[in-house]
Amino acid sequence: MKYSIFSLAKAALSGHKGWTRAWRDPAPKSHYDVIIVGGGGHGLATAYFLANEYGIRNVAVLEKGWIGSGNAGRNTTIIRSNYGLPGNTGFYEMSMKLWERMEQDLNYNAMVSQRGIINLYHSDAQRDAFARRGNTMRINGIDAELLDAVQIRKELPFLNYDSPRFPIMGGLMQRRGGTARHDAVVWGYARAADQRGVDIIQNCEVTGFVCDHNGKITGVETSRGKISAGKVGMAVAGNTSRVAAMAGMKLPIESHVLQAFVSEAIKPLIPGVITFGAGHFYISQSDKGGLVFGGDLDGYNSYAQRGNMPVIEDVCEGGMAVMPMIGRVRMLRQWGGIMDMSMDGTPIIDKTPIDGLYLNAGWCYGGFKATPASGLVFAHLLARDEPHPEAARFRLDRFRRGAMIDEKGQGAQPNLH
Amino acid sequence: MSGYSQTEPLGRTATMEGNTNARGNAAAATQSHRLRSGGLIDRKAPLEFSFDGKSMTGFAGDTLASALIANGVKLVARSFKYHRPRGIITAGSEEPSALVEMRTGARKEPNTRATTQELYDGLIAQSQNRWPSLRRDFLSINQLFSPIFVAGFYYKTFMWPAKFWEAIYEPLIRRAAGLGKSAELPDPDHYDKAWAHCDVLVVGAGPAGLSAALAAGRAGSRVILVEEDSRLGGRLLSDGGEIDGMHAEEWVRRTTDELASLPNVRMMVRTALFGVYDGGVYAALERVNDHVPVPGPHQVRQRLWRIVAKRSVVTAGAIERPIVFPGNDRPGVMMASAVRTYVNRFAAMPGRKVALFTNNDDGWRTVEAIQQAGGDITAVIDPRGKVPAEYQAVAELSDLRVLSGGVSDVKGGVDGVRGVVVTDSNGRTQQIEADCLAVSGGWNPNVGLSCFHRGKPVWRDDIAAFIPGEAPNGMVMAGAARGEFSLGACLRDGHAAGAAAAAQCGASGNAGEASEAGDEVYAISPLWQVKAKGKAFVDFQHDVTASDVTLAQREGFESVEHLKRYTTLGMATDQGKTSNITGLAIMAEATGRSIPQTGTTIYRPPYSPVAIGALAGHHRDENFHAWRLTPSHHWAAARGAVFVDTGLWKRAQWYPQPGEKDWLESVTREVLAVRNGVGFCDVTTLGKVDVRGADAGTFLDRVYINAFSSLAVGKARYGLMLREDGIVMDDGTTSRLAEDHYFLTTTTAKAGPVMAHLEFCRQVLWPELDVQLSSASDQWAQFSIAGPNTRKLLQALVDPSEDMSNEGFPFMGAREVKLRGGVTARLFRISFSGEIAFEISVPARYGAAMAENLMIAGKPFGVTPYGTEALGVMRIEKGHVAGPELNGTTTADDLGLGKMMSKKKDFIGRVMAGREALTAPDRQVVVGIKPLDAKRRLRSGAHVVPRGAIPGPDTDQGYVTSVCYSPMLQQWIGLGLVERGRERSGEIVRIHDPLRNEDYEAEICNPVFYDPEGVRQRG
Amino acid sequence: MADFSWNTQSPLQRALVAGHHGVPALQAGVVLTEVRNIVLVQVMARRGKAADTAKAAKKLFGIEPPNSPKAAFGKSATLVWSGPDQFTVFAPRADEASQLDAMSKAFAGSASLSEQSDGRCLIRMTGPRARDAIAKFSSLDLHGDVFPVGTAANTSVDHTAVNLWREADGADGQAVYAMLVFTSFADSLWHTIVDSSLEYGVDTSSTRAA
Amino acid sequence: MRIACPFCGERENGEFTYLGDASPKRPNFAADGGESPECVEDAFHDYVYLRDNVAGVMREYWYHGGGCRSWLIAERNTVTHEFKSVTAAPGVGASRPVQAGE
Repeated sequence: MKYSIFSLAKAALSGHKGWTRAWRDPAPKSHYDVIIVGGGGHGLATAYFLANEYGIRNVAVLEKGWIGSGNAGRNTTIIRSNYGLPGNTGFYEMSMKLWERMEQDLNYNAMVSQRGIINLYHSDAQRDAFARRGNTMRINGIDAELLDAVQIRKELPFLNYDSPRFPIMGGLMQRRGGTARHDAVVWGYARAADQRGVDIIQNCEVTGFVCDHNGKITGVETSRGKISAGKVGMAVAGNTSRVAAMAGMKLPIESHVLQAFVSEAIKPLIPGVITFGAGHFYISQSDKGGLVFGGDLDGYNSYAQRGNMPVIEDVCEGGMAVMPMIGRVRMLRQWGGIMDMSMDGTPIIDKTPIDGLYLNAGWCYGGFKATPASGLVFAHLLARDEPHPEAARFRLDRFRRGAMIDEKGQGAQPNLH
Repeated sequence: MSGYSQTEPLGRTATMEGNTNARGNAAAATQSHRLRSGGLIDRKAPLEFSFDGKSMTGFAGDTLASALIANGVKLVARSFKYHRPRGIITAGSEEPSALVEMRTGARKEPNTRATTQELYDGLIAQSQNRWPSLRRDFLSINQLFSPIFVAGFYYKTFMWPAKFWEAIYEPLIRRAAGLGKSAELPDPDHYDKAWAHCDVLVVGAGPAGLSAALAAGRAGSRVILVEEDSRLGGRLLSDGGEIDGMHAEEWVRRTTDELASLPNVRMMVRTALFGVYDGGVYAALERVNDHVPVPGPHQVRQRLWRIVAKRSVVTAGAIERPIVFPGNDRPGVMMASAVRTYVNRFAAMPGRKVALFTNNDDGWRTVEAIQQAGGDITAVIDPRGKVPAEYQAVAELSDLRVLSGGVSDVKGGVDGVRGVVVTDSNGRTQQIEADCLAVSGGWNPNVGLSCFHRGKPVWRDDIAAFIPGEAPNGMVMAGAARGEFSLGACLRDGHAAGAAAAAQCGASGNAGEASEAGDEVYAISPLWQVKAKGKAFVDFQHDVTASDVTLAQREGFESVEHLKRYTTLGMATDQGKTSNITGLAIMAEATGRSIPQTGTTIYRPPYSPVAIGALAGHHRDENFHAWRLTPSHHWAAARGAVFVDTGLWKRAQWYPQPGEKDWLESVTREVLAVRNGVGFCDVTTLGKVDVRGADAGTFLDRVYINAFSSLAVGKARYGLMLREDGIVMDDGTTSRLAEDHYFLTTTTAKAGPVMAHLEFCRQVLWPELDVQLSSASDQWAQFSIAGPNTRKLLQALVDPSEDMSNEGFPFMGAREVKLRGGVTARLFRISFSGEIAFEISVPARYGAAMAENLMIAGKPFGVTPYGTEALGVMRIEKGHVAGPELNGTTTADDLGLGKMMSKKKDFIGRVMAGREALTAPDRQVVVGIKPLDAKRRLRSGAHVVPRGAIPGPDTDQGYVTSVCYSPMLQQWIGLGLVERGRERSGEIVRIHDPLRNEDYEAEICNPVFYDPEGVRQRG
Repeated sequence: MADFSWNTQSPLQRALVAGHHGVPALQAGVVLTEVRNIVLVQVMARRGKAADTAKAAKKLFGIEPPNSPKAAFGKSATLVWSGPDQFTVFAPRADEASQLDAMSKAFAGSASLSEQSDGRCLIRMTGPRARDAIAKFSSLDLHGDVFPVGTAANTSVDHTAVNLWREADGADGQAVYAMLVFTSFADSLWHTIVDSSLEYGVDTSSTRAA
Repeated sequence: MRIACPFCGERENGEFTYLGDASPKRPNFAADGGESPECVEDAFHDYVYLRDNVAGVMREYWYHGGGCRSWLIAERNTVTHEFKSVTAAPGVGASRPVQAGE
């Protein structure tokens, strides 16, 4: 059923009894042309693009729990394309363009809201680094503005401009940046993929890979039986190493915990996304009214999906430093996600050395904003067996070649990215 | 909660009027629903407060909620989505509905639960989420659209036209959403954080918690007892009872007294435990001064506690759950236990005619409570159809009207409940007159804290509730929190858990015996929902109805997590304390699964919301991070230096002189003073490491790309360190002061990481080497002295016996010298500025004196103190790389330092530096950049594209990393990283800076702009 | 040319304002003292020379250096554990050069020395509420049973390293804590300590080590 | 999180910094240098970049930089955050290890 105000009004007349499942609940078939392991945003988007752009519809998405139960459902919902290095710049801008038409593509309101994102700077050195990045964006056709403190004060008068520590000197603004409703992205892709014939199979955990005598992967073992496949794509960021280990692969990835926080709902206070780099703090306000905020990784390998007090305090200290009016607003919930931290802070989308197995991984804490583009380029790779031009630098062998894409310049130290 | 029988009434006959003293009489005038006697309130201490501008009075001991009830106020809030009128539902921190804006101005605080806010004199509260007033709320119009505003409706609409979302739909939604308004001014209050340590942490001071604390305390372990309420006692304060043959109140007093007498027990009230972290770290919030208008001098508003406990006993009680039926959100529909709390603890009667709707025996206690307080209980609706044996006598004696069936509607509006419609099993309905409906759907043990480490609660059929599953390490649950509901069981369970925890911590004292009380029966027949026409609420705050839950199920959102996310059930400020279990029970019924099969959503901290200010504590404004000062800081400040934060350091950036119109003029003056005379700059912030031991030289050979074992004693050398991935990590000058002693310096920014790296090399990679490392960063005040007159200045400063000639102290020399006046310094002849220069170190205590003495010694030569800006200008003029070039992606060769890499030895990063992409000929390397127009200001961050090319991803060849106005060249110059830059010296390129609307041409040149032969520094 | 005068300056030159601060009280809850004129030397045993180092220390100071987080109090010096096989010598400054010289000789061949007299600032904290104040900036458990006189700890305050040890109780029976903080952080940490103490009332002063 | 430093006792994790997996061993350049440069690069590539990243007990480096400045090797469960053991790195203090490079 097409979603619109009219269908909604019509359904209201019958007490909304007429709505059907947003996506089917099929039993797994014995064979698919492509199996995507992982029913998060990336896996579902990949399936959608396979069906919609590349005409491959005999596709299954296998999810061990409920779709969106990983990082798709526990991120801070920021979308942006303010990257500075070749490889990232074009890719994230392609993603941004896909965000901008997502509702119409999917017939689902994912509440893509381009209220702007600003990265504050507090020193000449930070300003220069942002200027370099902003110019890269502009050269690549991406919107960016370098604002000084006077200009920012007009838009965000509530910030702590006169702080004796790290006073705000300006910021790099991307007005097309913003937020989207994370769960709705998952559901929207699921529904659209399902409508195009994709089987979304929940509560189906992959427990192993099936190989032929040449070592080519020909299917997967799951908690709901063996399923054969022409190709298998992994989109299980957070758990990439665990799944890859079933295929005997060791990857340049560590799993780390990143915590996030939401406050009680309050009336509109903050217009867009604000990032306080000197203080490990970023914040936005959801449509429901909660302040959504976060900061740095806890810093240790973890699959626990929860973190500890030092980072919670560090984040709130950053918040109070830059925005002391939130002192009496209460933190309502905190949670943790498992970040697939790659060794250079940049994703990996590539064929693996194992025939038939494809990898979409290493999203660090930036996977949400990449969801549409990740789906598109991974679908391209699976369909064509060659990288999409916008993902050509996200190769697995870049570490061997020395062609890292290291935006933060921290080297092979994932907890510093 | 503890479901024991109330054998002793609190002993009051009640009329809702009357009071004694003078102010009290005036006070009582507003308190139409205050009982004449009883309650734990101080009638001698009347308090004035206002709600929505209306003045009222209450008493010390009241909460805002109890005071509002005493004043007959029913309508206190509007709901989130439909703006339905709402009242007070509970008497605790689980309150979903009665949220208010507290205080005013910068202290305005949204979403405060009236049920936990203690009353104080002068309290000001406002209702929220309504306009223009609580009674006449414009957005209650939303109720008309409620057929459309079902769960998830917004995902299905607001899509056309695309541009309308940000422009129209979203702003409307955002304005309508949210609850209270937060202050838009900095929070004027202070917060701090503290640590506490104990063996046994007891959470919750009801009968089980008090028993646990007493047992553990008597046994001799270190105990901390935290209680979120302002008083100890838990449900005993509301339901009384008899323990060890005495009134509950008396038992609480005696127990509290004994606990207070034990030096190993610490009791903390107004302290809510909200989080459980790894290794036995618990987080709690103490509301130190929320019960007064403004914190006193030097007092904090709230304090965050990190409690480290070997064991914890969680006796957090249980939460009574509502029943879902049409109209169950009308102001005046209240949890039965809350009714008893208001009547017994606060002497406030929630209604003149109270009806009771219960599916369990415990709810029946409300009958006695109301009757003993002199109230009117109009009917009891119990779907089980008969009076529990225990209450038979009460029912008969008072000729109680008992109805089977369920409540199918509640009549009323903004003024609250007017009547209750009951439908029996045959579908017959009747209406009962009532202005308050007490509801009990049974009790949910408060399992939250036990689930914070992903432990899954376990279903218990006999009590129709979840009890804790696997709790975090070191934690046990006891009493009602684990489904032991009778008073006797709570006392025994708490005692046993406290004694066991103490024993596990090694306490050997006698824990004593558990107190005794009766074990009354708790019989329940689960009833989640009365199906009838009308809006029946599951989540009161978020307006999630029973039909929203079934709609979610129809659309495939069957997982409880999908249910939660799709309907927002349980995501309100109460985190679903009163709604989650009910919601999933309705989902279970809709899907035909059992409740345990359906499962619960993940429980997430904090247990109750925590002010962000408290989590930040002391760390805001100037205390955001610690600061570091150099020894000459105050000296520089006295001379008017402008400081800049560099990491944690405060560094003098420049020293403005009278008449200088901007920083550039000051900096230019400082540079010229150095280049033409002499100047000095405090460089204490550089990291300094003493490297000692027989193998110190070998060690440095392995961490630097160049050799140090071959360095002669008395000499300094510039060194470059790589990370293991072949990228430059840091640089600095290292001197050999003795055979087995090197003095290593790092950049200011990398001092900490380099020290950790060196220790890693020493302790992990090469444990066989005899090397000792110690940070000497703070021991030495270090100054750079530069300029052609440096030697003259030094000759005035050092002891005449020191040979300061070019031969006696050659370039890159390093040794101790005696200064006039007896102080010994370390002197290093190294130059960042390109002039004759020395760095001089003295013990930090002499740092300020050194600055002053440099002024004196240099006075004849026009000595000038300079700051980090002038330092930066001179290093750019000399093409020295610094932070902007050492950006974590550049190789030694990129920086023009590739030749330093030794081929004779292994060193950190050597192998990985040889990878193809890191040695590719088209890498961006450091060059000099000079605008063709000498007046043109060059800016860092501008990009470099070939002359005549259209800027784009394929023509973007690099960028400007560092710039300055060069007083020597009298134009702006810069360093940049440019593709194949070294081959392109002399090429004209386009400098493209769209961010700043600038586009101009510049020449690529040798990065050493000034004195490229290096004559001056060696002179 | 005349000699220069080399006045010394404490890192608390500005921060320390002697007197009573915070809540007025007859008896201050916290008493804070900067201890000036100290000699501090970090002694780090050479590879395989831990035993020799201990022997040399015993010979020079008459006491065994601690090999666990403890402070050993000798006649001429206090030896505070500061890491595995290393300790810090703390002594009142008398004839600094000869004090250092004696140590250099005593530990020649067995340990590396790093002079830190100017690298750290020594702050002494006592008073009936001292532990409550310390609990606001330190995560250590200072309960008397687990942190008796002579216990030492290397720990962090405001994300910076601090050596803390418990000296002999004061004449009033109150516990006395000594804290060595990095010189450059001293101004900042002093503010933190004072802020933590204001609600109890705090007396501040400086004294010469004795 | 609390980490039991073998020297200082149990401390808050804010005093420590984390490096990562302690299993990969730095290739010995001199020994491996006899082989082709590609082999040496491969060995270093694996050492610098590849990780088992186990969900379970892992050996890892922690630095007690906010305490005694010892590098420690912990066995910790990455799923539960429980520590099984914490021991000193071989070169901590002045002890002489049996063998270089262990």
